[in-house]
Amino acid sequence: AGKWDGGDDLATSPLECGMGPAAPAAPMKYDGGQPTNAADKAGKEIVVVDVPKLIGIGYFNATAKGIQDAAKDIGNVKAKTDGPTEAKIDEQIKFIDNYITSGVDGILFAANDPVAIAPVLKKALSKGIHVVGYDANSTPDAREWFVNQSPFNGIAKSMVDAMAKETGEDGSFAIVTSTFTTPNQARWIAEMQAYAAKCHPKLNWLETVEAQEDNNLSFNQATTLINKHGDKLKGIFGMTSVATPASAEAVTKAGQCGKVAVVGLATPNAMKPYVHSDCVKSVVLWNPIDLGYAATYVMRAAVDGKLKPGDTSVDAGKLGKLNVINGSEILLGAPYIFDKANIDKFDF
Amino acid sequence: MSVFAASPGRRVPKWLARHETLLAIILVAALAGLGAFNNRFLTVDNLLNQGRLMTEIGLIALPMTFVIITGGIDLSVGAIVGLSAVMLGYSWKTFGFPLPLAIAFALAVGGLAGFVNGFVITRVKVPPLIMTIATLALYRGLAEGVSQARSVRGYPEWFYGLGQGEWLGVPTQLLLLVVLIVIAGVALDRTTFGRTLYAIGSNETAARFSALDVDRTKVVIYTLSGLASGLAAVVLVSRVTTTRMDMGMGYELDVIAAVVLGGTSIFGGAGTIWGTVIGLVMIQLLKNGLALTGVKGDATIVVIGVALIMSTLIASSLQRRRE
Amino acid sequence: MSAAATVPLLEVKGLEKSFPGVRALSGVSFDVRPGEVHALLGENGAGKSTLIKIVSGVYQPDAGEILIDGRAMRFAAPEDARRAGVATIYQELLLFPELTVAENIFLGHAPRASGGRIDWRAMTAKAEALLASLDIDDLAADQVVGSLSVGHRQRVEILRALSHDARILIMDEPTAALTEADVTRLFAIVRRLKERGVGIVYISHRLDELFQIADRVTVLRDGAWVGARDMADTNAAELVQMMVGRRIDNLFPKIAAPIGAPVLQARGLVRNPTTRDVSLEVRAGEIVGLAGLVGSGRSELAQVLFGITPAERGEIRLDGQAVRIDSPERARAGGIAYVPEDRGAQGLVRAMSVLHNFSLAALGGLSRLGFIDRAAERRMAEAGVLRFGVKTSSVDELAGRLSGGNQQKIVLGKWLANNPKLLILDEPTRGIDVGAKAEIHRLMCELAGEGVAILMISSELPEVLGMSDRVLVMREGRLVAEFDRAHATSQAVGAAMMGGDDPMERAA
Amino acid sequence: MSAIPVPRLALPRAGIFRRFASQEALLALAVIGLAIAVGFVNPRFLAYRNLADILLGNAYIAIAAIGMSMVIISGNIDISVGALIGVLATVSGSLAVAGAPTLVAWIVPVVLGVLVMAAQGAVVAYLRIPAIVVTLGMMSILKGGLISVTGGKWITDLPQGFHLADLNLLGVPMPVAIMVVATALAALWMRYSASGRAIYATGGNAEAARLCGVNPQRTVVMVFALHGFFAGIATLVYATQLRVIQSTTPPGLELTVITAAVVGGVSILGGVGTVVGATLAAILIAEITSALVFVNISPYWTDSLRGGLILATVIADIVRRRRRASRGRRI
Ligand SMILES: Nc1ncnc2c1ncn2[C@@H]1O[C@H](COP(=O)(O)OP(=O)(O)OP(=O)(O)O)[C@@H](O)[C@H]1O
Ligand SMILES: Nc1ncnc2c1ncn2[C@@H]1O[C@H](COP(=O)(O)OP(=O)(O)OP(=O)(O)O)[C@@H](O)[C@H]1O
Ligand SMILES: [Mg+2]
Ligand SMILES: [Mg+2]
Repeated sequence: AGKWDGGDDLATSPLECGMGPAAPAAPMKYDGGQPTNAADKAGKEIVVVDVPKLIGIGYFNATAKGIQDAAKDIGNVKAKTDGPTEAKIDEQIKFIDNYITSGVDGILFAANDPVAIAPVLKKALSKGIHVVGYDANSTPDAREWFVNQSPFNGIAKSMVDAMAKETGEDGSFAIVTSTFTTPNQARWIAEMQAYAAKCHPKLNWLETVEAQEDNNLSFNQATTLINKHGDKLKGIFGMTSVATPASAEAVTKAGQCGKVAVVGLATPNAMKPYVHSDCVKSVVLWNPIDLGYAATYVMRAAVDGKLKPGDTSVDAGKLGKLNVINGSEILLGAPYIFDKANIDKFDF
Repeated sequence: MSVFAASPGRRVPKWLARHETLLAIILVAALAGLGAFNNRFLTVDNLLNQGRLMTEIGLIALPMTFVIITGGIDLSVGAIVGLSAVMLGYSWKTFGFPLPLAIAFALAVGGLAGFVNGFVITRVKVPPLIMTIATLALYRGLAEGVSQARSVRGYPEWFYGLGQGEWLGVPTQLLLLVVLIVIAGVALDRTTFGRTLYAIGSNETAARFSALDVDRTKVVIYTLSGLASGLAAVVLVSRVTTTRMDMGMGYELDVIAAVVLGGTSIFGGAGTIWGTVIGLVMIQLLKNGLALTGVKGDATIVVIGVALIMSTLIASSLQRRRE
Repeated sequence: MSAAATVPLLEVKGLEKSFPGVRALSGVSFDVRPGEVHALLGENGAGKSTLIKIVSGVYQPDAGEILIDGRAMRFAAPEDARRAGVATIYQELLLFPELTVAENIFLGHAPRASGGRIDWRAMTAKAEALLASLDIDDLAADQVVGSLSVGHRQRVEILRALSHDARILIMDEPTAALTEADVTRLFAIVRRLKERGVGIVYISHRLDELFQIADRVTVLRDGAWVGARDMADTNAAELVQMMVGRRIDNLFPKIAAPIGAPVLQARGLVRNPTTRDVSLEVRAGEIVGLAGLVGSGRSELAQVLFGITPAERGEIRLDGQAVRIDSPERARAGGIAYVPEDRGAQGLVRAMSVLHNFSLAALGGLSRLGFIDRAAERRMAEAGVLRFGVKTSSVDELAGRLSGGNQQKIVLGKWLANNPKLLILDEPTRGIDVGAKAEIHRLMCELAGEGVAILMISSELPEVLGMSDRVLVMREGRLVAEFDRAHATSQAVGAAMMGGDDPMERAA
Repeated sequence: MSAIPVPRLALPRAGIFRRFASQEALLALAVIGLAIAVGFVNPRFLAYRNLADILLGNAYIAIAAIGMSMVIISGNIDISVGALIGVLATVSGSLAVAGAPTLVAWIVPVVLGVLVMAAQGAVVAYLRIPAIVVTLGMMSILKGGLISVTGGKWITDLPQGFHLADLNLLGVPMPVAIMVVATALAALWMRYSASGRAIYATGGNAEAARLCGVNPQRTVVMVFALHGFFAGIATLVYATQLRVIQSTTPPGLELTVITAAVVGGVSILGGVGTVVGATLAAILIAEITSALVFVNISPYWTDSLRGGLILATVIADIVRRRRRASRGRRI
C-alpha cells in the first residue's frame, strides 16, 4: 500500500541493511549563515539563550541540563533556557524575537518548523547574534551550525531493526506519533518506511495515529490499536517520549506484554518500569544531555572563531571531538539503545 | 410635568469612569514601570516590532469584539486561520493558482467558514458556543485533511512584503491593522450596524421587534470574523514564510483574552474597539516588557493571568465607586 | 370595614430613598391593618414600586423606619422580609423561564420529604391545589414557564406569593396583564385573604378596581406623600386630582376622525397553530379595537402582520398594494409600527439609554450611508421625552432604571418617531397612570386624525369600547365577531370573547 | 359579573422529567447507535474489552464534565479546569513519591481543587468579575506556575498503591465506578436538593433567585467549590492511570470538558441541563474518537469528522426540540 501516514514528502536516504557502519557521506561545502558585524567576544563572557520547541517536557529539560553543564565546564558562558509551553512555532518566534531585542550574544534553538523559524533567525544573524541549532534544524542559511543528534536515517534504522527483531520479519505494527505536522517525527517515519522497504520488506505497516504530546490520549490511542487489530498487531512504534511509555502502559494493561512489542523514542526514567518488567526490550534515544552540552560547545567555538566554515571537527569538552557533516552540521553520534542492563545508569 | 431633573453635568465626566480609560491608565503605569527597568523596551523599534507580532491576533480581535457584543462567541477563529493558511498554500501549489488569486481564495474560504457559522447559528439556532466549538474541530480537521499535514513553502519574494516588509518605517501589517481598527471603531460607534450589535447583545427580542435585521447582522459579523481570520492567516503565512495546518492553534483564547480585558462584556451589550485595542496592546507589551526584563516565559504567563484578573478588578471597582 | 383599633400589621414612617439623580421617596408614611386592602396610587415614577421594594427588603431606605406589629424591623435581604410575613408580587415578572410552574411557585420553600430531599410529587400536588383554588384550569403545574404568555406568568407570580401564607401581601400592579375575568377571580382571592386577616398592599393604575377592592388609599406624587383617604369617602375625580395635581375630565377622549381608504387589508391569514384564517381591514383614521381573552391569539396576529412570525398563507395589502411581509424590516418599510405587549422582553432594551431606545426603530431615517446623525438622534429623543412626558433625569439615563410606566412611554414613542401608516398597539396602556393614559388616548385620536390607521389590542374592555371605531373579537385564533362603535356594548363583546353556546354571527 | 366561565383549553404537557429525559435519551441512542454502526464495519469494536477501555480511558473527562455542567448551569463558565487538573495531578504524584500516605496523596488534590475553585467562585460572585475573565486568568497562572515550579520534570517511580485507577469496585474498574457513582449522586442532588435547584434558579434568573431567598453569590461559590471537588476526583483517575505524571497541563482538556457539557444539553445561557447528559456526551465524544480509528478513516480526516459528528448531534437535538415546541404550541 501507498505511503505510511505521518511521513513527509522529502527525499529519503535509507542506510545499508545489516550492522555495517554507515558509509561516510560525501563532504559538502559549508551552507550555513554567518552573523553580520558580530562583536568580537572571543574569550569574553557571552550570554546565550536557549529556545527549545517547548519547555516543560522531560526531553528538553535534559537538553537544558546539558547546556547548563557545558556552561559550567566552559566557564565564560551564561546560559538560560526559555520558550513556549506548547510546541507552537508562532510562540517560539516571539520568544526569539524578544531575545534579539534584549540583546543576547548567542541563540540556541530547536525549531518547531524549519522554514517558519528562518526569518527570525536571519534577523538574529543580521544583528550580529550567533545562532546554533540542535535537535530540530532550520533551513541551513538561517543559522551557523546545527548539532545533529543522529541522522534521521540512523534513528530509522535502529527503530526498524529493533522492531523486526522483536516481531519477526513478517510482523504487523502500528505507529503512535504526536501530530503529523511535527517535522522530526514526519522525517523519521518517512525514513523508517524507506528503510523497511529496503531491508525488511515483509514488515507490515497497519496504520499511524496522532496523539499530540498527551499522555492519556496516547494511552487511549494505543489501547484502541490493540483492541482494533487484536492478534494481528505485533508491535507499536512510539514516535515521541510521551507516546512510547503510554503505549507500553497500554500493552501492559491489555495483558499483551511479550505479544505486542513496543519500540520507540523515549527517555529512560519513564521507561524503567516497562524495561524492568520485560514488557519493553529496548528504547532508542541519544543522550539529550549530551546534545545540549555539545550545542553549547559549538556556540562557544563559533563565537571564539575556533569553528569556522570549512572546519571538519570541533572540540566538545568531555564529549571529545565531534565531526562536521553535511556542510554545516555537527554529528553527536549514533543513537543510544537503552535496555535492562544499562537503563538504571541514566536519570533524565 | 417636569422632564429633566437636572443635567448630569455634576457627576464625574462619563469618559473618565469608563473601563477603557481606567485600563489605559493602568496600562500606561505598567509600561512606565517596565520602561524604567529596561532601556530596550520603550524604543520605537521594539514597539513597532511588537505591533508586527500582535497583528494577527489584533485583526481577529476586531470582529470578535462585534461578536461578543452581540452576546455570541467564536471559538473557531484559530481553526479558520489554519484552514485559510492551508487553502492559500494548497491552491497556490496544487491547483497552480497565481498567488494573488490564491490569497483571494484563502480570504474567501475564511469568509465562507465564518458565514457557515453565522448561517447555522441564525437559521438552525445553534448557540454560538456550541456551533463554533464544533467547527473548531471541523475546520482544523479540514485543514489537516486537505493538506494531508504537509507544509507549503517557497512563496515568491514579493509576498513576504506583507508580513515582513515595512512602509515608511512601519511594519506593513501594522498599517493594515491600524486602518482596520479605525474602520471597526467607527463602524461600531457611529453606524446603525454598530448600534444594532449593542441592541442584539442587550435584548435580542427587542431588537427584532424594533425591525432591526438581527439575523443578517449576525451572519455578517460571523462572516467578518472568518474573513479577518483568513486575513490573519495570509499575514501570518507571509510573516513566517510557510503554511502549516496547525497555524493559529489556540488563537481563540488569546483573542478572547484581549477582548474581555478591554471591557467587552461576555454577556453582550457592552464593549468598544478602543477597549479591545488597549487589551491587545496591554497583553502584548506586558509579555514583551517582562521578557526583556528577564522574566521567563512561564513566569510571564503567570503575570499575564494575574494582570488579567487584577486589571479587570481594579477597573471595575473604580468604575463602581465613581458611579 | 377598617379595624381602627388594632395595631397596624405594617407601618412605615418617614421613608426616604434616593437614586443617583432621582429622589424616589421623600418622607413617606403608610400603614396596613389586618384584613385591610390599602392601595397605593400615583403617577408613573411616583415611587410606589420603590416604597414596596423597601418594605420587601430589596432596597435599604436612606432614612425612616419599618414596623411590623408595632416592632421596628430592619430588612437586609428579601428573606428577612419574607420571614416577617411579607410576600411580594413585583411589577417586573421575576420568574425562571426554564423551570416548571410548580417549581417557580415553590422555589426557595419547596416541600421536603425524608432526608431533606425535595418532594416533587408533593410540590406538584400543592401547586395543583393552588391552581385549583384560583380556578385556573388552563395552566398545568408541570408546564415550563418560558412557554407561557404574560398573563399566565402573572398568575404564576400570584400563586408564588400565595404559596407563602403571608400575613402581608404586596401586589405591584398585579392586574396589569390580566383580563377582566381574571381580575374578578383575583379579587375573589383577595377577599378570601382579607377574611383571613391578611393585610394587603395594592398598587394599580386602574381606579375602578380600587373602588371595588380597596379600603383605603395613599397617594404619592414625585416621591412625596400627598394624602390618604378611606375609599368610601372619596371619588375618582378627587384621587386623580391628588395624583396629577390637575383635573382630567375625560378618560376615553374619543374624537371622531374622518375615516378614509383602507390602509391594511388582510385576507385569510394563517399561521399555525395560533392564527387561523383571519381577514380584517383597517382604514385610515380608524381605530379598530381587538378584544379577546388571554391566549386568544391577538398578539400572535399582530406579530403575523408585523412579520415576526410571517403568515404561512393569506394575503396582505397595504394601501391596496399586495405586499409580502416576511420580516419586521419589510413591515416597517411598508409603514407598519408595532408596540408590543411585553415591554421588558420585546419593547425595551433596558441596558441602553433612553436616547438609544428612542432611536432604535428609526435608525434608518436618522442615518446617512449607515452613519447615525447623532445630533438629530438626540433632538428626536429629547422631543419624544417632552412629548410623552417621560420622567427621566436625562436622555442618557438607562431605560431600565425608569419606572414601569415611563418605560412603556418610551416604547410607544420610539415607534411614533417613524411616522407609521398603520400603528398596531398591543396593550398600549398597561401599567400606565391615568394622566399618561389619557395622554396616550388623546395621542391616538390625534394620530387617527392625521390619517393613521390604528389597530389596538387591549384586555381592558372599557378602553376597547371607549376608543374604538370598530371592535373585533378574537377567540382561539379566529376573528369571531365584529361590532361597530354603536353596537359594541360590554355585554355583547364580553359574550363574544367567551364564546357562548350559540355562536356569534359576524356582523358585516 | 362574577364567575365568568373560562373555556377549557387543551394543555400541552411537558413534564420536566420527560423534557430532560429525552435530551439524555437522544445521547444514549447516539452512543448505542454509533456502537452498532461501527460494529457492522468492525465487530471488534463491540468487544467488551474495547467498550470498557473507552469508558476507562475517558472517565476523567466525564467526571470533570459533571462539575463543568453545574458551573455552566449556574450561568458561568470555567476555562481553568484543564490547568487545574494538571496541577492537582502533579501535587498528588509529588506527595506519593515523597512518601506521603496514599490516602493523603488522594485527598490533598481534592481539597486543593475545592479551595482553588471556591476562591475563583468567590471572585466571580462577590467581586463581580465575569467568570470567563477570572478563569482565563487562573488558567494562565496555573499553567505558568506549574512549569515554573516543576520545570516540567515528569514524576516517575510512583508507588504501587497510588494507582487508584487500577482498583476495582465490585468488579467494576474504579474509573468507571467513580464516573457512574459521581454522575448518579450529582444528578440526584441537582434534582432533589434545595441547593441543587438553587443552581438552576441562579442560572435562570439571578435576580428572581435572590427574591426567592436563594443567595446567588453563595450558590456560585458552592458551584465552583463542587466543580473543584469533581476536578479533584477526575484528577485521581487521570493521574493514577499511567505510571508517569507529565507535569504539564493536559492540552485542550478544558475545551473537551466544555464540549461534553454543552453537547450534553447544558445551555450556555444558564438554567438548563443535566449532569447525566454531560456524562453521556463525554462518552459519546470518546466513542467517536475511538470509532474513527476502527472504521479505517484516514487519520488526516478524523478531526473534521469528529467536528462534523458533534455538530450533527447538536443540530439533531435542536431540531427535535424545536419540533416538539411547535407541536406543543396551540391555543
Ligand atoms: N434602581 C434604580 N436606579 C435609579 N433610579 C431608580 C431605580 N429604581 C427606580 N428609580 C427611579 O425612582 C423613581 C420612582 O420609581 P418607581 O419604580 O418607584 O415608580 P412607580 O411609582 O412604581 O412607577 P410606575 O407606576 O411607572 O411603576 C423613578 O423616577 C425611577 O426612575
Ligand atoms: N393554554 C395555553 N397554554 C400554554 N400556552 C398558551 C396557552 N394559551 C396561549 N398560550 C401561549 O401564550 C401566548 C398568548 O397568546 P397571545 O399573546 O397571542 O394572546 P393574547 O390574546 O394576545 O393574550 P395577551 O392578553 O396575553 O396578550 C402565546 O404564545 C400562546 O402560545
Ligand atoms: Mg412601579
Ligand atoms: Mg397579547
